Amino acid sequence: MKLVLRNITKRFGSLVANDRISLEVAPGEVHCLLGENGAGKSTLMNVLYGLYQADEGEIVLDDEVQHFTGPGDAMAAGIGMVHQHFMLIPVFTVAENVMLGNESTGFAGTLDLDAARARVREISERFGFHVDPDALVEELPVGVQQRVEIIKALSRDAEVLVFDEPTAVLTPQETDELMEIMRQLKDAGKAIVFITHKLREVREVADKITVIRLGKVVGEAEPTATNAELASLMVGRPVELVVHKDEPQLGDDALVVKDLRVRDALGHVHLDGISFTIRAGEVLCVAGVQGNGQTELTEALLGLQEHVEGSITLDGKQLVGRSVRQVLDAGVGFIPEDRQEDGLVGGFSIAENLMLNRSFRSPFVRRGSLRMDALEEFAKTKLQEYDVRAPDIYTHAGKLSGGNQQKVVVARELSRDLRLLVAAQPTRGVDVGSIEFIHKQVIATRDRGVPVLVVSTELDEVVALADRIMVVYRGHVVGIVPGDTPRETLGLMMTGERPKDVVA
Amino acid sequence: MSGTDETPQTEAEKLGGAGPTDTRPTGTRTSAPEPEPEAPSRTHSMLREIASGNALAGVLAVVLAIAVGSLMIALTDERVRDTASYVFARPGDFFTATWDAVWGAYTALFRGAVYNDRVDDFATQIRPLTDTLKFAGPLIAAGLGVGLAFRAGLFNIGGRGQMLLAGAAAGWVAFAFDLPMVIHLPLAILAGSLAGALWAGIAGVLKARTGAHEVIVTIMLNYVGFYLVFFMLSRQGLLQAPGSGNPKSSPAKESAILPDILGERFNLHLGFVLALVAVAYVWWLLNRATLGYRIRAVGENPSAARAAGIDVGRTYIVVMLIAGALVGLAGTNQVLGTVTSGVTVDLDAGIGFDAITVALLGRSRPLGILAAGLLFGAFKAGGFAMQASEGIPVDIVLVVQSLIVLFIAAPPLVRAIFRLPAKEAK
Amino acid sequence: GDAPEEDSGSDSGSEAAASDFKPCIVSDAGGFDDKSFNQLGFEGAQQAADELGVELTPVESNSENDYAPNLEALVAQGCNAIVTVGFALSAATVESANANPDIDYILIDDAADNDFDGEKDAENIKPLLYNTAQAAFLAGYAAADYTKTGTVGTYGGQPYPTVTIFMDGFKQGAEYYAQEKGKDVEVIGFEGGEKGSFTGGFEANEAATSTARRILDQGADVILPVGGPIYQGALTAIADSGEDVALIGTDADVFETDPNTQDVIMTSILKGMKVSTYEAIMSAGNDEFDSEAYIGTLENDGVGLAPFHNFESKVSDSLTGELDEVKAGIIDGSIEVKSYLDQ
Amino acid sequence: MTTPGLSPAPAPTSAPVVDTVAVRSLKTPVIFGVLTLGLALILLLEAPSGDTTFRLAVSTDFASLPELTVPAAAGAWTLTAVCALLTAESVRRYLARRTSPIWVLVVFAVAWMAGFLTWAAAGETVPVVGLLAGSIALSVPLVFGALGGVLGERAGVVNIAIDGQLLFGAFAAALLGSLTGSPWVGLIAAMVAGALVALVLGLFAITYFVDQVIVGVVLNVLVIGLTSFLFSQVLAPNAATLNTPPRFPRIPIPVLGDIPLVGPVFFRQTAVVYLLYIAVAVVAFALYRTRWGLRVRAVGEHPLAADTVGIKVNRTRYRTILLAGAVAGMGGAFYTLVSVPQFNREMTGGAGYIALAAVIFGKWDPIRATLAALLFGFASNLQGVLAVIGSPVPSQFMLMLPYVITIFAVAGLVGRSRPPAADGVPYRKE
Ligand SMILES: Nc1ncnc2c1ncn2[C@@H]1O[C@H](COP(=O)(O)OP(=O)(O)OP(=O)(O)O)[C@@H](O)[C@H]1O
Ligand SMILES: Nc1ncnc2c1ncn2[C@@H]1O[C@H](COP(=O)(O)OP(=O)(O)OP(=O)(O)O)[C@@H](O)[C@H]1O
Ligand SMILES: [Mg+2]
Ligand SMILES: [Mg+2]
Repeated sequence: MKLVLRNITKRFGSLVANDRISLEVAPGEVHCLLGENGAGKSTLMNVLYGLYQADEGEIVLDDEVQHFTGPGDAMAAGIGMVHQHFMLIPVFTVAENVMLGNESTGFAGTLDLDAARARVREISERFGFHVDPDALVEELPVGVQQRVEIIKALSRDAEVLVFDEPTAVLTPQETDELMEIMRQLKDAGKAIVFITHKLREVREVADKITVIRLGKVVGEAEPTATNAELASLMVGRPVELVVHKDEPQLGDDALVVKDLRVRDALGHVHLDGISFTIRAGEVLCVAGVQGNGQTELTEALLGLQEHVEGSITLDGKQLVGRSVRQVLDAGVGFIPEDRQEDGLVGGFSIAENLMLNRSFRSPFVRRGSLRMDALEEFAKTKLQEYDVRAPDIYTHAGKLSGGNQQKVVVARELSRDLRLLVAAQPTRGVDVGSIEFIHKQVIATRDRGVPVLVVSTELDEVVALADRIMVVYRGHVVGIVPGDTPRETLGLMMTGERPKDVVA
Repeated sequence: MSGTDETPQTEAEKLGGAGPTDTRPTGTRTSAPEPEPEAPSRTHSMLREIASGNALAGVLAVVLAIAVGSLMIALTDERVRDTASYVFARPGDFFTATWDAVWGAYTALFRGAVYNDRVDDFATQIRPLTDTLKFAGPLIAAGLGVGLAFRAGLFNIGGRGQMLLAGAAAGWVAFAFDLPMVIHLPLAILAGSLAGALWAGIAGVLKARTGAHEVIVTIMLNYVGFYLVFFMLSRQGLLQAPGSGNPKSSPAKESAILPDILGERFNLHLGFVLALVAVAYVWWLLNRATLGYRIRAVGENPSAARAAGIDVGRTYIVVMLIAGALVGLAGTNQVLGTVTSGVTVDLDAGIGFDAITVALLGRSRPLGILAAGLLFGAFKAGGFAMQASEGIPVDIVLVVQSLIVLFIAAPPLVRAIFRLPAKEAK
Repeated sequence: GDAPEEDSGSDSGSEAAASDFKPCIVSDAGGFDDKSFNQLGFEGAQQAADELGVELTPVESNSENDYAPNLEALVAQGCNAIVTVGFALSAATVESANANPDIDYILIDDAADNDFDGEKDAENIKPLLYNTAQAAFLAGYAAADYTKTGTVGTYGGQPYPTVTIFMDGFKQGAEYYAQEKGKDVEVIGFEGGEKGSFTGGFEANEAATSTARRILDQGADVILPVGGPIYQGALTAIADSGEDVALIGTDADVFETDPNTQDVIMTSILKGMKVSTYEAIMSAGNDEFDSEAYIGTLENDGVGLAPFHNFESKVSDSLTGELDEVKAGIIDGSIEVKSYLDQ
Repeated sequence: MTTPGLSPAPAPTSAPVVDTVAVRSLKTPVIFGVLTLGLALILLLEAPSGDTTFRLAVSTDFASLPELTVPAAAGAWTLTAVCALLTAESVRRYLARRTSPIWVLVVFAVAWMAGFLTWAAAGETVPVVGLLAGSIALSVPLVFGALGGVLGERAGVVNIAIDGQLLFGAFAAALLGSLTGSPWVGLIAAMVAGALVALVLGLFAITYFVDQVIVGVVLNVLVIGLTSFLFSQVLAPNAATLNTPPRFPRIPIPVLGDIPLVGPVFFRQTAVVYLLYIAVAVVAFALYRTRWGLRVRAVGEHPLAADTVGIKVNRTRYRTILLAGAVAGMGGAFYTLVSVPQFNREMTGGAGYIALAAVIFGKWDPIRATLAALLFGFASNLQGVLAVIGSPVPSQFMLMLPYVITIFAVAGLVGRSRPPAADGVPYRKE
């Protein structure tokens, strides 16, 4: 099925999210959409999918103009979408998710779950997925959830498939598998729209590339274009893609973790026997597929986990058994994995967010009351220093773009007197320009002699920042390797295997 | 109000307060960043509110609620119904009757709440206004208690129980001791607030320690508190007045009674001033104090608060203690100021529940609660006159009050009803 | 419809005709439709007002907070006689009475003695009190005579003295009978003091029904619900049980006031609130108000037992005669009936 | 609270489990211990004397079970000993890092209750049938209300307006029942009235995004004001024509109604109660087994995801809360068409809030919420039964009992519970 978007315009109030965008995707073709955060990619796809109604322009499928009033129409017309944020219901099983909205029913509307299971199995087999139709979605690793999304789209016989940033949460291996799946789908004659920030992936599968900036199409590119070309097209200026860093100036052992074991309230052990050391002025990157205990590790360091055994010492001080406040007071800075969940209070102003973990004593507190002047002063400085794009310091953090939200968190954490920085996925969902900035800040922190622990599922990031790399798999350390270890080796280690030739 | 209070929010967000079942972090609701083109400064945004028609919508909400109330008055008025039977024969009668019924009701309400033009001396003329303030006092104090809990994401439906316990404690101190006023009165107030705080604190502790939902616990504590106070009032040696068989305590001693602030001729007592002090305190707490900052952080996003070293459970307990003390102040106000003839199980007078509406209408902001409390106080004071002179049950006031809250919360609806243009998108 | 004659205006006419006497009444939190003292007081006052050709101004309270403001509103309306119903209004009445010595106050069910010195706290209040224990004693006696299962039961709304006084007298009467006649009679639902079965309120609701049902479950075949409309619960419980159970009404002759009860009502314990309120208002209207406390007893017919109506044939033939004897005994003091009013 | 635009899916938090160890929780042993000690204490303080009789049959049974008579002191102490043994068992399990299985809980609950009853009713007879049947009667509006609450919240609309729905239902049932003389018309009127309240809830909460808690609370007040106003202005003055609804008669079900113990408890009830059984079964089945239920739950968990598969979120929510309102309205009819044939102001006495508690207590599951409501009904009725047979406890404490039990249950047994993810969050597009 051939898809044509003609002059699509979509406004949110006075913001023009899509400005006369046109696009053509032929069957058997992968069309990449590139663009910074907030460029309007998802909006365009949501228009195509019937979630939004375009203010102007038309959608044409096989020469027929479509009028979608909702996703139901779009699906019926053969459009399937794998959403940037998965549209799965966590407490439903795979089969229930797949059948939702398209249910086969028996007597009096009773669900025919068997039919749904069969459908899941059938599609799984066709594309070599391994998905248990009866598994609860919330218990599945992200990669598998992604497949469920794909199954969902395919189970409705979609001919046009949209993948909106599907690789953001995948491991290299999973990404490779997804690329393979896309190729299969392409061979099966589907028209595919693929949205990503990752230039390597673009060049791997794209047949055509369209770059969007600020709601407009700013150019088309060939898959052969260089990273630098693509990046500057996206951002509108030249971008440095590598972080320049000097050799680390290593100090003493600062953070020493020994035999760490973490379990949750239900008794599930998520981390076992974790031991590592970070020296002052060193970046240790924790690499691994998402959900192999990284979250628990950072939370245990912060005192956010309740059931922790083993020992964590920072400059000789024991942190296990301390409250979060005591850990913070010991000089630990924390950039949480999910900034909206753990990092920011959306309804607070930027200024208030900048004092979030300093609500107990100076500089912003004096005898139980807030020192508003000091805070405002501080916030104004940081807004400039960290290039947070916001009207003023009173703007609610929730209203900022992801990248700017992240900069607020980074600004807050780095402006404290740190003895350890724990940064979990510091650049997740952040655009190229902001990534560059944040990476520089992390390295600068290291260079001030602070030990840094970075958790990342992006190998690019790991390689860019790490002095040493610790790979975790299923709650155990697979190995700790030098920062220049080849990607292939790391990818392999992330599957739990430890190549013989790696050095610890 | 502080800078953070003033940044523009969506209509629904303004009304503060998290759902009772809202135990999830609220962080996700901020996901789609919405660019904010203009720089909101403090006075600026207020001006814009008025200009953008929000204030107009507020006024229209009140008009609408009063219109519905009028309709009910007219529909159930006998003369209106009689004249309606021959409305085509002589429509004048019908309209006069309707007008009389509605006009009579609202003027009576006004006379009872603000200014009585039927008497001659000035003091008696403005007496209704002082009554309004008297009724507003406990509504404001209890509204603050509910509103503060809202700000921490807790729904305190336990106003009734907290008021009862507070009233019982304050009443006990007030009749059981003989002390000079400078000691006696503060002591009684303190005892009341403390009892309210402890009673609410139970819900806070259970929430923090076991995760028990505060909505359930506070509802249940209302009943438990009621029967507990009832029991104590029925026992000689506990609270029951010596020699009496009724569930009622001895009256408060003179030295523990909140003095009238405008002299004997008015009923307005110090309780209203205490409520104003409470408003100032809560304003300071929420906008200037670190504790209030933490409370708001916990209310807005508990998981971020936790990651920032704030002990969420402890904050819940502290909030419930303060909220209970504030609600307790309302109970104290009742037994030491409004009905000093002794503690009874009826002392909460529905204020515990009215406080929820007051807090909602006041958007959980101290000054908003003050305004809402005054409005509801006026309704209460006026309701008596309306019943006595027009025979209209005071229940109509409940209807009008709740409609005001509803309509104010939904300006688009009001605009649609009055066919105003939709608010221009920013 | 047709329009009535112009200017037939009855209200302006009556207003002109009437004196400037303005009787008013405040209910307690139960409201005037409580099928109990508020209602009876209201009816008595209404009747007096009608006879005097004046208009009665009634106001209802929803809580104790409303008493004082309601009284103030009535004073402001220019009332000259105000009936306040229930012990709960006692304090507010005293306060208002002391502030307005020219107004006559009639307080139902309370002695207006809030400092318990045995003296009324305001001169211009006329307390109306009823020693219903005496009448309830007769009812208890009758119930004990009537019961076939040997179990009679009672329950109340809330353990207030004005409620338990019925239960207390009823129990004493039944026990007196048992002792005199050597019949095994058990009274359930009341143990003295505040111990007993209470619905927790004065509303006809499921609590009233289920409380009655529990009493029937214990085998009672005579039941005395005390507290306004809660007898409705007993009615449904009796209907559901499918058994032969006799109901005893309170306050007014329920046989008359609620025809739905006629099949099951055995008798009612009369509390002469309507008459005494009526008389008090009449005397106030005729400038003969005296503020002497009134205590209704068997002797002055302020309390009493209603006729058996449909149960005439079901009760034993000798019962009426025996009741007369007991009544005489109570009046002359040879039979002692204890109640909170003795204290 | 609002979710502007496209919100991300709840982040997957699960990490693979390396190992699972048993979690020790002191809760059970502590609660058992406290309760056992409490029982022993009251036995010591007020030693029971005489026999306690448990009557298992009612006089209308055709085959009656014998009465069970136990010597009060011996019986109560034996049962206390059983409780102590079970406490010891739970301590042992705690030390062995194992959780106490459900049978321990059940046996403990029964033994404790029996022990308490034996003590409280010493020298008296406990009418077991009446105790249980009365519990059901007291639970009926609560169960209907809780079902309405579960339905609404499962669709993502917090239904605090249950109390208003009950009350308006009761009012409409009384009015229409009186006017037509038919309880069935009254019942339908109650359902319509409940749905009407739900419609207003929907209008504000779904269409105008007003905080659902606000709307719910305020609607309750509105309905109280409205019904009280109409009651004093219209119903009370014309009580004979407007406020004397007919009652539903009791209809014993043949055969089932004759089963000893079970029959009189469950199957000699009114049509409303039989409708309740059906409602619970249908809601439970429909919510988990039908297309309708799948969609309702989807809309309550993740409305955007539901939207992306073509489900009309707000339409589904409206439909569900209207249904929820109708169900709660049926519960309201119970007040005026079964309990007592007349309407009174504020006659629900806050039952809607108790139903709300049952919803949360029952973890948003229809069956569990029903059980929670039944527990509440049982506690209330136990209180009443003990008051009638004359318990040694002051009546105020007996009246307190159901509420205290609920607090204990919520704090001790339920703990943190997870509502539907989008509960209370209005869905707005763009
Ligand atoms: N529902 C909405 N209401 C108002 N503005 C919106 C809405 N959805 C998106 N926007 C705005 O439209 C612009 C385009 O957003 P969109 O989500 O399409 O960006 P994107 O290119 O997909 O970015 P990302 O890479 O972060 O996914 C952004 O400025 C965003 O804030
Ligand atoms: N981690 C926390 N989370 C929430 N509230 C807290 C926390 N720590 C302290 N508080 C509360 O904040 C209030 C004031 O705390 P503050 O930090 O000013 O006290 P402090 O004397 O500095 O404490 P510390 O002795 O621990 O440093 C108290 O009510 C206290 O209970
Ligand atoms: Mg996007
Ligand atoms: Mg005296």
